Amino acid sequence: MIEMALIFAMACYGAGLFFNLWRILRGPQAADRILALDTMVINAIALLILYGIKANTATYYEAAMLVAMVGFVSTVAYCRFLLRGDIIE
Amino acid sequence: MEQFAEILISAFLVIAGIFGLAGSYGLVKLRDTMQRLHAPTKATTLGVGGVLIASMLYFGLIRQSLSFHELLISIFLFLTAPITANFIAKTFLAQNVKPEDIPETDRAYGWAVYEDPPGGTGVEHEDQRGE
Amino acid sequence: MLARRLVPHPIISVLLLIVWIMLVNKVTVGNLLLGAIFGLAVPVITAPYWPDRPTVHRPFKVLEYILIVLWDIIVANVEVALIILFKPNKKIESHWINVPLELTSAEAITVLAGTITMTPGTVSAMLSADGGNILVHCLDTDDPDSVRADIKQRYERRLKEIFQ
Amino acid sequence: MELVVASAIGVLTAGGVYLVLRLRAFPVILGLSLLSYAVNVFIFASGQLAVNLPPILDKYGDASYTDPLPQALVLTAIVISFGMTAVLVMIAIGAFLDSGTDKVNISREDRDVEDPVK
Amino acid sequence: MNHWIIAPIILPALLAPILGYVMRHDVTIARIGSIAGSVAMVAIAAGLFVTAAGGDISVYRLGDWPAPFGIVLVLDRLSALMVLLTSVLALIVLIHAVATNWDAKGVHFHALFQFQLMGIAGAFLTGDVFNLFVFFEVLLIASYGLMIHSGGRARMRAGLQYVVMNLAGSTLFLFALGTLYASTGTLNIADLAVRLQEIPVEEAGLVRVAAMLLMIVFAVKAALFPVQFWLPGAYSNAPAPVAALFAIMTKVGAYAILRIHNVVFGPDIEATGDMAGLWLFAAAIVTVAIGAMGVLGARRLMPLIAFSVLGSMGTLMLAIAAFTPGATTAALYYLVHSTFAAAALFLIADLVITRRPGDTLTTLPATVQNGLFAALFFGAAIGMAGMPPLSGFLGKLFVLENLRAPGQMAWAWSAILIGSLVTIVGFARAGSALFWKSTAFVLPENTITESEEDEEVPITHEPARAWEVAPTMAAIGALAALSIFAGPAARYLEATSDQIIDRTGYVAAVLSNPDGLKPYPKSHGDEEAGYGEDAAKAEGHTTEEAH
Amino acid sequence: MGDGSNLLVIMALLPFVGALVPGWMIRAGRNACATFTAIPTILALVMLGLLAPDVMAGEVIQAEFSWLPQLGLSASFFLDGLGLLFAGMILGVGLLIILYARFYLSGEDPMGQFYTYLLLFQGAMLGIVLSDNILLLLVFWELTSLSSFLLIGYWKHLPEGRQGARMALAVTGAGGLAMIGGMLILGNIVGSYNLTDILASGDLIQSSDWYVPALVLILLGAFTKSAQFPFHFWLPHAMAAPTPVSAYLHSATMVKAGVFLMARMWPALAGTEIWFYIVASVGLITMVLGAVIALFKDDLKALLAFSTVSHLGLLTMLLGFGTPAAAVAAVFHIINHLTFKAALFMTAGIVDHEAHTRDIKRLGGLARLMPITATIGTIAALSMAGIPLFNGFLSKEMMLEEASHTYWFENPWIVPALATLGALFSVAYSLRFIFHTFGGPVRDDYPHKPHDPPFGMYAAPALLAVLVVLIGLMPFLAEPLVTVAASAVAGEALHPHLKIWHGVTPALFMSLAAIGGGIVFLLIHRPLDRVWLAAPRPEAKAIFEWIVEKLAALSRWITEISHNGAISRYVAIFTVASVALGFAAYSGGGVGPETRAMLPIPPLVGVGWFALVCGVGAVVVFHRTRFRALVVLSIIGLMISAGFVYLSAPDLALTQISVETVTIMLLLLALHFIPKETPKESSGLLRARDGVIAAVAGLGTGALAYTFMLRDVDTISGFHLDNSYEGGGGSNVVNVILVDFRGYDTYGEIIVLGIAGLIIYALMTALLNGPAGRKLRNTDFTRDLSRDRHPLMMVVATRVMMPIAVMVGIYIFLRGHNYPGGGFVAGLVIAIALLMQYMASGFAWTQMRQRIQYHAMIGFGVVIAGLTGAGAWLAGKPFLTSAYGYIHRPPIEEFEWATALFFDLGVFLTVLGAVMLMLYSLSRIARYAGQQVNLEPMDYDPADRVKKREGSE
Ligand code: NA
Ligand code: NA
Repeated sequence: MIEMALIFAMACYGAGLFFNLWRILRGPQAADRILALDTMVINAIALLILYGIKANTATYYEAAMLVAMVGFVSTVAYCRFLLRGDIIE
Repeated sequence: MEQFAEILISAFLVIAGIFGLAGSYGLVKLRDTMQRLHAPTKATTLGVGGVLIASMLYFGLIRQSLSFHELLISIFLFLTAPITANFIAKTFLAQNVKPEDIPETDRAYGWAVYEDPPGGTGVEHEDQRGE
Repeated sequence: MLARRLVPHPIISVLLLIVWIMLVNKVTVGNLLLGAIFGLAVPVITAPYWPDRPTVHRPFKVLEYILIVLWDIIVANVEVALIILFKPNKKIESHWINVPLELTSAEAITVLAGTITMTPGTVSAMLSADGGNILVHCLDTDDPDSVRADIKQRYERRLKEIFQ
Repeated sequence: MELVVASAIGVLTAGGVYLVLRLRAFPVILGLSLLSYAVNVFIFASGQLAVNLPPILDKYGDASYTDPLPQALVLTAIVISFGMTAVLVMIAIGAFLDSGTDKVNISREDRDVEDPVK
Repeated sequence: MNHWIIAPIILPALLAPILGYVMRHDVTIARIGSIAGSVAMVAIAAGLFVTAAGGDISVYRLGDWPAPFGIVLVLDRLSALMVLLTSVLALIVLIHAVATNWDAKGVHFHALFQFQLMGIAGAFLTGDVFNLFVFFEVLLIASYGLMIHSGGRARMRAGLQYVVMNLAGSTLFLFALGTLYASTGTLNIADLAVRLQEIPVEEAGLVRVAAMLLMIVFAVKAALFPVQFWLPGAYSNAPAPVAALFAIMTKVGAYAILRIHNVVFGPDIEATGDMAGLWLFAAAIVTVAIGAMGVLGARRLMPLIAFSVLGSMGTLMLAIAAFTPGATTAALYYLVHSTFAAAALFLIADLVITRRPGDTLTTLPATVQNGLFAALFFGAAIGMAGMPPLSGFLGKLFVLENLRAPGQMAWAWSAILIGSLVTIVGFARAGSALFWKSTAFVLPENTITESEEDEEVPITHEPARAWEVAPTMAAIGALAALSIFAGPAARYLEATSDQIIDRTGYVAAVLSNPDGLKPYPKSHGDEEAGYGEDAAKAEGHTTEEAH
Repeated sequence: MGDGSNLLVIMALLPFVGALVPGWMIRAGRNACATFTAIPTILALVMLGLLAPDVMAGEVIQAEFSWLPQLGLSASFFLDGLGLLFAGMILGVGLLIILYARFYLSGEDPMGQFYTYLLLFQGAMLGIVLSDNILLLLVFWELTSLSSFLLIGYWKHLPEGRQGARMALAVTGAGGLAMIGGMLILGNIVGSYNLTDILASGDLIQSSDWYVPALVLILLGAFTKSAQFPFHFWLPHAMAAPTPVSAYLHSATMVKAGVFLMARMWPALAGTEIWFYIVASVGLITMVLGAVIALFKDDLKALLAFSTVSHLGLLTMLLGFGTPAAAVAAVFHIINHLTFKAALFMTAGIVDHEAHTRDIKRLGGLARLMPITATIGTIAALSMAGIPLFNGFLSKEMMLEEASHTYWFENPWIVPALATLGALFSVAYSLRFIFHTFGGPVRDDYPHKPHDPPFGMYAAPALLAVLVVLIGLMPFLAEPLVTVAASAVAGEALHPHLKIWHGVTPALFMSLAAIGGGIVFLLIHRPLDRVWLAAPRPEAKAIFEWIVEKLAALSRWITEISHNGAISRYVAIFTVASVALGFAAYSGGGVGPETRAMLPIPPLVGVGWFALVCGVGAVVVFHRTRFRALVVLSIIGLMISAGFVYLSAPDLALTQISVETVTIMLLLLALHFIPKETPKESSGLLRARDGVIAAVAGLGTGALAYTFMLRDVDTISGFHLDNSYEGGGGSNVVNVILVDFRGYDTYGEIIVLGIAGLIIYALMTALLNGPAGRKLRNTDFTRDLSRDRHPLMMVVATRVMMPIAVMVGIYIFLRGHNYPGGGFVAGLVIAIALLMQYMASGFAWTQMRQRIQYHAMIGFGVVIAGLTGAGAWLAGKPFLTSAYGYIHRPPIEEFEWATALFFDLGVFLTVLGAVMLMLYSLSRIARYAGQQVNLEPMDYDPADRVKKREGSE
């Protein structure tokens, strides 16, 4: 049963990746692209965790954690670039 | 018990999947940038939350190895999601929206994107005065 | 004063101990000890970046607030998911809402803004230049004023109790 | 899976080469980044592709593992190319600030005409 | 185990951070430290040279891991020679840089310089192809820093190109290494040599690609056609003393081909055959031509020298491409010679062009000490052009003498001899314009001041002090010494060349792991023993660790 | 080796040692300089005198030293009759020239330099004639080219001097290089480069297939050096040199080197038909041509120069005849030409020196004003004309005699007729030299009133004139020398008899015809001259310079077109070459059968692949909008990291994702300073070309990877898996490889990072101090869309996240040895955390609270890693040998330590320091560019509002 649910969840997030990708490529606003990229990162985290459950290992958990951390930082950096030009003024 | 755990975990996974998909779908479906901003920051957060809880439960109940480091990722996401949304919103506002198009603050100071904070924006650095 | 220098943020230290345990994912005496050491040491390193530590007056109020927010988040997600999935775009009526603040603590304002973003159909878009207002974007409402009142009542009031 | 990885390497290489052949420093840097992705995956692939066999020894089991050596090589390569990219970026800034152009090609005029800083 | 083997790497690696981070505020202390380090480096290199001269190949197993699993350093005659050459050249260049105050024109010169030495020494000593890549990168990145030292418009843009080209080269290096590992499963040079012997040509497609790509990578470093384009721009825009140091950098490429394409992909290896030799030969011919034409056609002194370096690399590669003991000996002789010749030219160029507005070969008033500079330039130029009495002439004869194979001789001889002539004419024209014509030339009063103001590099009219001239003289002196002591030098180089070509000896030395190494092999594979204990194993039969 | 050998070697080296003297003695004055310069030459002459008796007795003195035996090059000298003759000439005339030059050179000329070059030349020349090894001979041969280059260009301010020097160098240099080829072939035929061996192997050489190439190449050397047609043109232009140089090099010695070489190689090369037809023909043509041109030269030195060309042709022709008698004639004429031609050059020099012109048309009547000079000049010129009783007559008679019975392609007339014609012109120009310079009435329009010079100046030519007469009257005096020399040339004992009267021979009539015709030509010189001037004829110098200029221009064109600074094209060529050669290499081999089945492709992997491909496509498509390209770049990094996770490489994923982030930061920081858009400037064609190259490269790498992924090989990593835990003390094999098995790579890698940090810092400093600094200050880079720089929310969130992130960093660091993680990732995590802090509160504010200097951090990192590695030395183990162990001490149940951890600490510090130093440098540039600096952690703290309100109340 868990297997089925996992596949369902993965399919959902996999489909989500397509939507994110669409929005990143499409825009139209820079904000849209950043937003979509940020969402893609979060979806990727979910997929990593799902994959960890499927593979029955906790080894990939750190990757998810790191992705969460750096995803945030790069989103802020992208925004700051657009807002201020210099990201660490 | 095992059965119950499986049902519980599966439920979380399915719910998480639905929310995750909804969030990403909203990104495509909704009309303008500010609306789209609502979708992922909420749906995805709960989606990932569901996944994380499912993972905790899975390792705790099925694998019998109590796991709570998933919580850390949740903390991270909960801490960062509003900031991210805030920045993206400001980016959108700064690039696309004039101050007239949004409500006024009705106070001495206007919105942060358009107006300097009390006391200005810092001082000159020694570098600029030449070496 | 020395205690303040050595343990600049007791709450953070406790939080870090918890974080450590979460990281190593195994509760042992050794890990607790190590976590405690790092929990004490790390804030000393990072203390310069957090000069004025906030004071939290009512710990139980914090718990109450967290629970309320968690519940609201779940509700928010369902609501937004429904709007996204089923409501035609044309019928979605978005609004900008100016929320004047009584909170003056930076931490409190941040928590409030975060709460707004995480809860039903609202995103806090920005503050005013002096931190006295929050600009909120509401995804779909026909009564912006009630949303504002809700925010002030449900969250700001509680945060005021906690932080001031 | 091998086809996926190989085609990814090919696509990354092609994109990288195309951008490296552009005329401005920035796309060239982007291209080099793509090339560096490509080559990292390439080296990684020189071991065996394996799913869920990370080379983290299980003290108690007798599991099989993927080839760890290419991974270590890729790590070294990633770090080195990061350092290189950083230097390249900085030199690109320097070249732009000094000469007022971010063209990578140096034309005859650039060499002969010594235009003072504007 | 002889710990001195790693000293040429560790010494600068520890000195450089201290220079860069502790002594960065005091140029005098940094100079003392840097020069002291370089002197020590020469001493160590000389010691290693003596050690290796006996003919034993010493292996240093880093981390106490047996080859081919860990990384080894290999000290043989070739690596000892290259390290000694590097350290002597470095000392000469360093003194020049200090005496002419080049080092103070930007920050971190000495740290980068020492790191550069570390990288070069590391590349020469390593016995592992991936480690070779790593040290290539170390020496390259340090060279980027030195190349753009003190900045300036033209230098910055040329530096950008230099970096881009080398990054492309490094990427190809990695592609080659990936292919090599995928097709052989090892990275150790000796182990590669063993495994290559086993690969039949019908299954050698992948290793052949690896061999070829590696050759291109090394050719980029050695500036061979068609990947030589970067060199003139880079060398002519680098600070001249740095360009002088770079004389050894092209040799790194030459060294790598000498090493890898003899030991691993030697011409007698069935899998790769004489593939490398054929392509190298053709490329070298064109390179000689390009170098000569560049010298003849140059409008500026620095590119002229850079092109002469190209030409010398072509000549060197012609000798290397023959892959015979005699030609290899000649190549080594020419390698040593051309290193000092290029350095001497760049150093004298520096003395001259810092005293005149730019390095164009148009006529400008003579600089101070015109006669002295002319004499030094003459010496360096005849060294590079291969005229007696300096070592270039002997080197050229040596190379020609050893390129007699049918199909090879006509091309190689024509290229080298005609190339020499064109180079001689080019140098004569340049020298005549710079040092002779200038004596009859007086610039109108107002023009000189105007052009000086625009210059990014201030011009000095001070006569060069003894210390400033000494390094150039030392480099030319090295050419003279190499000529006078050609016999003893060639004896060592002959032995070196024999050692290079004797793959068996190299493999035996590297793969014979003495007892007492750390990991007590829980043997890898089904065969009981670990890896080749002795020559017998290395020499011929398989090391099939069938898994 | 006997005493003679030692003496020989010392003699050969003396001029080189002597060359050190003048530069030093010039400080003591010009007389001292000249005197001391003469001493080495005198000493050498004395030594030659000591050796001469043995040589005259038929002995050959030899000396040999090993030089470069691997090449067959040895420092071997020998002195035989030919060598004795030439050595005597070189040293004897050299001494006279030193004397003459002392008076000739003016006070402004740097005399020290002159004598140095002269002695260098003398040494080189002496080396040529004494070498017993043809490679050694080549060394000296090229040295004469070089030293003559310096001597011709001695007056460097004169364009003719510079051009003449370059032309001489180019022509003789070219010949020299050809000769190198010839000599190397010759040596290969014989199996030895020893001249003695070669001279003994004439038959072997002449029967070899390689004889003709060797001969032609060697003759090229000889002809260019001796100014034989068609290489004769350089010699007259070398006359721009000071007259002592012309007299020494271009009459007496250097130009004779070619003749010497032909004489020297005579036993080995001469006697064949091809030798005859090449050498004799070239000599004959040169002789006639030189003589004709000489008649029409108005410059005394040019006249003499072409006369020299003609006489060299004569000598060449004689050697070409290949008969012993011709050899005798050649040797004798060498001596005679030396005496009269050197005297004539010096005479011309005296005239020039006194009258300040060498133009015959402006001279005349000098016999009355400078009788001594006129006498000397007349004697020498009559000898040159071949008038009886002077020595020139004797050898010319011998030449004509030989010519008279030489058949050229079976024609008996051509050679004698042309030889007579040459002699005729020789008479004509010689007489013109006499009569148009010294004869006629005294003029009143000399540029300078001429007088006879001081004794020192005419002593040398006078001595030579005496010799001219002496030999002319008593030829038997020269007989012994001619005998030994000619015997050496012929390689057999000859017994010539030199006499004045040979009886009534064809030569006598030819001689008379020449004299008579010569007088007639002189008489009709004026109309002839007009015809000559009117006739179109190629100007050799112009042609030569045109060729060189065109070649230089062509070279420049090719060079600049190919090295035009277009790095894009360089890289394109590099890529194409790599793919093409890689493919060529591949097709020479094959691949074995596939040994591995493909892994399945789960749908999710397909999605990731699709996203990756889209990402790459988007980066390419968007690359002009730079920011957008950066955003999509993130997709690629994310997908690759996910791929690494999926394919069992968690360490790679961690590293990739964190490096990716820092890289994006760097690019964003950089983008702040550079244009935000890339203009569209490459043409469609160019884009298509690049597209094709890119596609081919992509196909190549993809196919390569695909090929090897399906084929297993046996790798060494089994050992790493087996020994990681027991030998390296860690269960994360990748990490153990990084810090232990291949820790040395990692050591290099962190040094790369450290250097990167340094370079960026250095570059920043250079930029700010250079013109870019000025520019920066005047440019506003700020986009400044938003007025809030350090928003409160970000600041607060960061305050909470910072410590957590640091904690994560510590965790990742500590576990790296056993689980994914390690120093590198930890360093990046902390760096990213700090970055977050910088973004939140700004660089200035954060930096103020920063206690550790990044420079120091890098330094510590590198040093700690290095010292950890070196620590193994204490245990007598090699660098980087690790140790590890376990501590069991409650309550910490099992704490594992490994020295590798310290090494990893070094990695950590270096990474952190380097990244932060990079950011610091970039931020410093921004601040320099007129950016405001914040003193508070956030733009505005609302709490201040309360405080202010309370304060005001
Ligand atoms: Na493979
Ligand atoms: Na690492």
